[in-house]
Amino acid sequence: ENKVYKVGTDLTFAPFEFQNDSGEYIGIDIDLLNTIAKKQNFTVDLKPLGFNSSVQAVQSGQVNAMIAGMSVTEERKKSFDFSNPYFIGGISMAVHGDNTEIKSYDDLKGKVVAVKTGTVSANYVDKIKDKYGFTVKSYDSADALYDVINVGGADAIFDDYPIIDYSITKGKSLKRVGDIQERCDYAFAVKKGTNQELVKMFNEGLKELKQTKEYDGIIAKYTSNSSQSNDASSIDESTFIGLIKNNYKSLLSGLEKTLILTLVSFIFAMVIGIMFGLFSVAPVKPLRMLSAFYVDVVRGIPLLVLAFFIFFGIPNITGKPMNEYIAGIITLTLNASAYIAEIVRGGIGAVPVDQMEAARSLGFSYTKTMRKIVLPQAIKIMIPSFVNQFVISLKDTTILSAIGLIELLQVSKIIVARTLQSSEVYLITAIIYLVIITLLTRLAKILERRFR
Amino acid sequence: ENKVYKVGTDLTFAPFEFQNDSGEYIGIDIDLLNTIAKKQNFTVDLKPLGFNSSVQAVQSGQVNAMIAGMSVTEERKKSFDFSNPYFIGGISMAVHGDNTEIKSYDDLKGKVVAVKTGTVSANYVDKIKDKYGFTVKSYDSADALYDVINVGGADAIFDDYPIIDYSITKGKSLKRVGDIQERCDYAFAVKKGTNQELVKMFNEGLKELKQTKEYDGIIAKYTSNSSQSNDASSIDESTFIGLIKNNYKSLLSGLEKTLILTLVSFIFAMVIGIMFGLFSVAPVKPLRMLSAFYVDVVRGIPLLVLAFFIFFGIPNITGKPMNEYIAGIITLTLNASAYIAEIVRGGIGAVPVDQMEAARSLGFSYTKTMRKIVLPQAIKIMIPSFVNQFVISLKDTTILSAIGLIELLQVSKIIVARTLQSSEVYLITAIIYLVIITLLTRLAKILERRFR
Amino acid sequence: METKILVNKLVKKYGDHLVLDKIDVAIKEKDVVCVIGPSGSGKSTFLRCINKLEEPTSGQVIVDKFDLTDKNTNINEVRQHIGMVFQQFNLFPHLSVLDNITLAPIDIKKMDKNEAEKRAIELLEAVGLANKKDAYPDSLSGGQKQRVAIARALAMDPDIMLFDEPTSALDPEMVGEVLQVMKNLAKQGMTMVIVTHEMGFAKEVANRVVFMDGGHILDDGSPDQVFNNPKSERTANFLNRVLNV
Amino acid sequence: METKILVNKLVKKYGDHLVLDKIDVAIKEKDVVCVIGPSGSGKSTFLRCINKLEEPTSGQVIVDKFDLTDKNTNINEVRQHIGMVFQQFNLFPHLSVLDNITLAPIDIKKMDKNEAEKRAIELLEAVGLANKKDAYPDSLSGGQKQRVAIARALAMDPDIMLFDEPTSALDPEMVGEVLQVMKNLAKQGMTMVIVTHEMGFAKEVANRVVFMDGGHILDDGSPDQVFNNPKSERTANFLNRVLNV
Ligand SMILES: Nc1ncnc2c1ncn2[C@@H]1O[C@H](COP(=O)(O)OP(=O)(O)OP(=O)(O)O)[C@@H](O)[C@H]1O
Ligand SMILES: Nc1ncnc2c1ncn2[C@@H]1O[C@H](COP(=O)(O)OP(=O)(O)OP(=O)(O)O)[C@@H](O)[C@H]1O
Ligand SMILES: [Mg+2]
Ligand SMILES: [Mg+2]
Repeated sequence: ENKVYKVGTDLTFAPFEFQNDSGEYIGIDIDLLNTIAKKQNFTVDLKPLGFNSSVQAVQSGQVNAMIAGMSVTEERKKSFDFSNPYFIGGISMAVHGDNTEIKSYDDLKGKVVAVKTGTVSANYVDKIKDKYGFTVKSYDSADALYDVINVGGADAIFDDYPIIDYSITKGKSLKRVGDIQERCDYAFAVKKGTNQELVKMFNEGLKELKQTKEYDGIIAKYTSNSSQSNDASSIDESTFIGLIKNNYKSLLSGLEKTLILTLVSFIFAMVIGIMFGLFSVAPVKPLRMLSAFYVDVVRGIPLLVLAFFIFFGIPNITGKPMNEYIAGIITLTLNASAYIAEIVRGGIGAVPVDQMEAARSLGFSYTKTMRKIVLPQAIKIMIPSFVNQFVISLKDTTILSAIGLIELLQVSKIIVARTLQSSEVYLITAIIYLVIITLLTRLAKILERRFR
Repeated sequence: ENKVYKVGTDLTFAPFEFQNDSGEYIGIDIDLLNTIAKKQNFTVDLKPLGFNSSVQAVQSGQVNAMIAGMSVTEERKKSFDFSNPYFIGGISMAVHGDNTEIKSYDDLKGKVVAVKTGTVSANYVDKIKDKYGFTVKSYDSADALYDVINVGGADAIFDDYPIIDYSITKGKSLKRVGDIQERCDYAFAVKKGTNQELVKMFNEGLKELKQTKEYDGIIAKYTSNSSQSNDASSIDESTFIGLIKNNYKSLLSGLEKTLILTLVSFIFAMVIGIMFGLFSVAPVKPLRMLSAFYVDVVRGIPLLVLAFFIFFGIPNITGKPMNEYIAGIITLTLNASAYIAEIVRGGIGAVPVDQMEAARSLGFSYTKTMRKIVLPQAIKIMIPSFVNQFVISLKDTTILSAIGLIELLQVSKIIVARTLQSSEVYLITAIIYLVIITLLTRLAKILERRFR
Repeated sequence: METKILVNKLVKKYGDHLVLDKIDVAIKEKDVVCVIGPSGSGKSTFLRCINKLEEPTSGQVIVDKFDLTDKNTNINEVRQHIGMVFQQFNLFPHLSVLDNITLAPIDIKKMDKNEAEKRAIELLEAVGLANKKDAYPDSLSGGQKQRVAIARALAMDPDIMLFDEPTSALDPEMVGEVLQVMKNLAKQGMTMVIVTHEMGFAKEVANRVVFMDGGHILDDGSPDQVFNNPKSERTANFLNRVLNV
Repeated sequence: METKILVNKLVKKYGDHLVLDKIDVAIKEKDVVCVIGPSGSGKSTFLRCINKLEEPTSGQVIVDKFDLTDKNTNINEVRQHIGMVFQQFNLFPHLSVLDNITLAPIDIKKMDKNEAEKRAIELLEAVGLANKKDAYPDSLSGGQKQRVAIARALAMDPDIMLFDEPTSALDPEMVGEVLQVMKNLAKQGMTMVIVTHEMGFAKEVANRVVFMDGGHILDDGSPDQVFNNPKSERTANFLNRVLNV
């Protein structure tokens, strides 16, 4: 029976390790490790702990090894034993695929070069920028970095070359220019003095893979722009249809969350809103004032401010931590309930006073008149407005992505982070919302026509 | 005349260096350096480049030195010459101020300990967690870390002790427990072999400050909870009034930005909205259809999705980078214009057809009737709705903080990041919005009463 | 005969606007009183004070020994004895004709459903609309609506019927049908107070005509006396204008 | 006398609903035609086709030699010769009485402002409202509003005046004032088409009465003939109901 080794890895470092759309970890490191394990008859129990935690986990013996795009340094050699390098990392310059002007670093004079803040590339361009006479722009996110070249905000970027290659496989119009700089070896690592047999198996497996060219296949899968499959799911995400095919499941699940969030908060909001709406037409003045106060306050605070206050502020008052879903539902509920209260008030107000008078003159009490005469008519008037309020709540769920709720828009953000196709993904998202909202709005209009 | 030295520092690393509410850099590093410079007669040209860039800038000779809460390591000694340490860093455990149960690490059994992901503290608790039998929760932001202890989501936290102390000065109910661990020296650094006179001056100045106790004053200012001033502006930000006193200027400037954003986008939206509104009642069917299509599409897409699409997607199409303010204004303009078109349509629809017929029967043409008879009456009906739409746009500006626009809510976020007083700051923000929105809503109601 | 409605120094103000200025009237059983007068003279307000749809500012309204201005009077009970028919019919649009009529008897009087329906159909026959019992108000003409409204009020077996311009929202052709129903009611001895502009009807059916202007009663007497020999010049003036179209 | 309005096989449908069914009428200069008939018979539609507020489905309407059904006719110009007065007055609430009257002459006829105002005041005097020239419509009574509406229509010096139930939204007391103004107009020889339910007025002022029902003209003749000797039984029936209230 195979021996099981726990191996730590990073959470997300494409193309070495990252989640595909089914949530499985794939990438160069993972594929290499799994193939080697098969050849060498051991079993891998993968632990995606993140880079730092993996280092700690190896050192404390919680995992046997780690593979995480880790470069071999003198300092690390003091506490790790490394395998033979399985990949030579480094940084490279890249320009837009259509750029024919920049053929070498010498052509950078007067140009703008973009890098990600705090990376080896950032340090490197800082060193050479005076020599080549270009200016540097720093970006905080990889997404922004790869967008900026696309939209002409920079002439060239510097980044780890495998990441550049991976972006190219994802359909970014880029090409690498110049040599790879600041080369370094990536290797598999175990705690110094332990698990030597594992290192040996890794080395032997790696050698075999290189001989059988399986190694080249794995590298090419993630870094070349050849027509062969570049993803576990073998769908090209650089096209609109590919994107949809590959992500419709996660988008649908995001939509489901959006709908559930909307529905749950809407149900609560109906209860509270109808209550305050009835208060607002009650013959008792304090109730009317209470209702007006509630509605004015809730409608006087922007939804996102309300969300922040609830998510960050309420815990301070109650002393209990707050889950972001609960905070989101409370926010949406409060907000929608104020508008529902107004709908109820408006609906009741739209029933002619005549109706109240006719019923009262027959001897019905106020409450009975409300129940038997006014409300049955008011509800017909309100239903289309309720549907419209549902649409507004649905739209408002997107705002809650700011406090970390995972709904359709957040799912889209996550897909953008992986595919780097921001415009397409957001367009798809916009269309999904548009279709659903249009359908609901049509429904409201039909109901309105029916009930008038 | 004094010699001028360029000194790199970090962007934000309270209490060592951070911006106060006037945007000046203050903190232990900055105060020490400035005081030493005065004593030793040199002039500091401070460059807040961020930690990594400062390291590069020192190495490439662009700055003469750096001071950035930098700890002395063997590796760094290869490329830097360090001054005498001016501070001994390290990590510490802290518990809630009212917690009397946890008096040492031994009391952590079965408890929950929180740390910030990827820090020395995170590595440290990972090492000791089995020994003391606690579980670890990791947070991505300092803000969350300090909130979690407050709301009871964790029993203890581990963090750099100066940061803990700084939080205490900011009014967090915390106390440190146990010794300082993983001590390390913070020092002023120059590139190896250069600027030796600067290091000498720093060392001498530091010695003098320690003798005169000025050193203790500076440290205490940022890390003790004594009644003495703990901030350059000497106002206690842990109280509601202190917070307001200290931040009203930035809040007002945020409010100003919010109002300008709202106003500018509203003016554009009026132009576009009135145009589409007139289209929607035009006797020409294609115009009516165009208007209906525009309104349906814009209202069918949540504002934030629209903002993302414009901010990330439009650049992809036009090939030009997009400024976030322009993206924000476009988003708000599009969104508001659709609602304004509906207001215009509704306003015109609310003028009885009779009026149109009476004017036409006198011989007025369609256009003249619109201009002389229908619009003057419709505008009176629309004005309150315009004010209400202005209120909605004002609320919607908050959503644009998600694409990085600096408006009132974003300003509040920045204040929270500095003061760690989330509930108070968001409450203040909510009240500001509430007051302004209530005033505007009242105005709308008065106008409505006036015009009916 | 017995006094059914006693109005005593009735004053009604809206804010500073004095609408009824110390009205004194006593209406006896089986009286058919037509109230006439120019627009805004307070006719509707007077009528609505009789079943307390308007709260009097001061004075007394006593109906059948119940003092409506007394806080302890159960107004819902008193109203069961006072039917009211409005200018705009005010049928309940979400209920069928039959349900419009039976709702109050079943719900308030706890009448048996079958019995209530039987009575409703009798009433509908009396107003000539038995075939419309399952129709909804929206499908009826104005005259039909008003006749259903009368049947609805009668279903509670009131002692008194109040009418506020029952025919003024009707097409001329339909006015006759409704007035006919009212004539029949009068013949059966119902106590009625009718605000109307139909002078011909007033002459023929009323046993008493009241002319109001500016919140005062300026004339009060038999039709013959008021129409042919009015006490006040204002009355003469008004009648002159209205009759000589 | 000359034919002012010639209506030729006029058909008007709303969807499948036939409202006017091949109407033929010729109205001569100085004719005062009263159109009577039950509700929904198409009277308003007929009137509104004469100045093309409704688009005829087929047939011809020729006013003063202008064929309204011809696409090339400038309808705005023709309408200047046809004044129209509506049931609901339709004054412009944002303009003073004077501006209501002078707007069209100044704006369309390019009349001098002073001249237009002089003429407006003359017209207001004719309808007895010279003192109201600076008032706004909301402050006027129904009868006053309707008289201003007539003055407004007259300010364009029309050859023809159309009235659609001009008194049916008025309080009975105010009906007389408006009818008086119309009588004076008739005396001055204005060509008028009046939809009305005021049979007394029709008898007295019209030289011709038209009875419509179901989109057809069933009777058309002198008042004496139509009222006392109607050709169609439906007319007799209708008159019987309306007159014998
Ligand atoms: N709810 C109210 N608030 C303020 N004023 C009112 C109210 N109801 C009636 N009025 C005023 O009271 C006066 C009398 O009104 P009321 O309706 O009783 O007159 P009316 O004789 O019935 O007139 P009409 O023949 O037009 O129905 C009028 O001046 C009217 O404006
Ligand atoms: N815009 C419209 N759309 C559809 N049907 C209409 C429209 N206007 C009028 N009708 C129908 O045309 C018919 C004739 O209407 P019209 O208004 O001409 O009648 P009328 O004789 O003026 O009645 P009234 O005395 O009630 O004013 C009615 O059945 C009416 O429902
Ligand atoms: Mg009345
Ligand atoms: Mg009509």
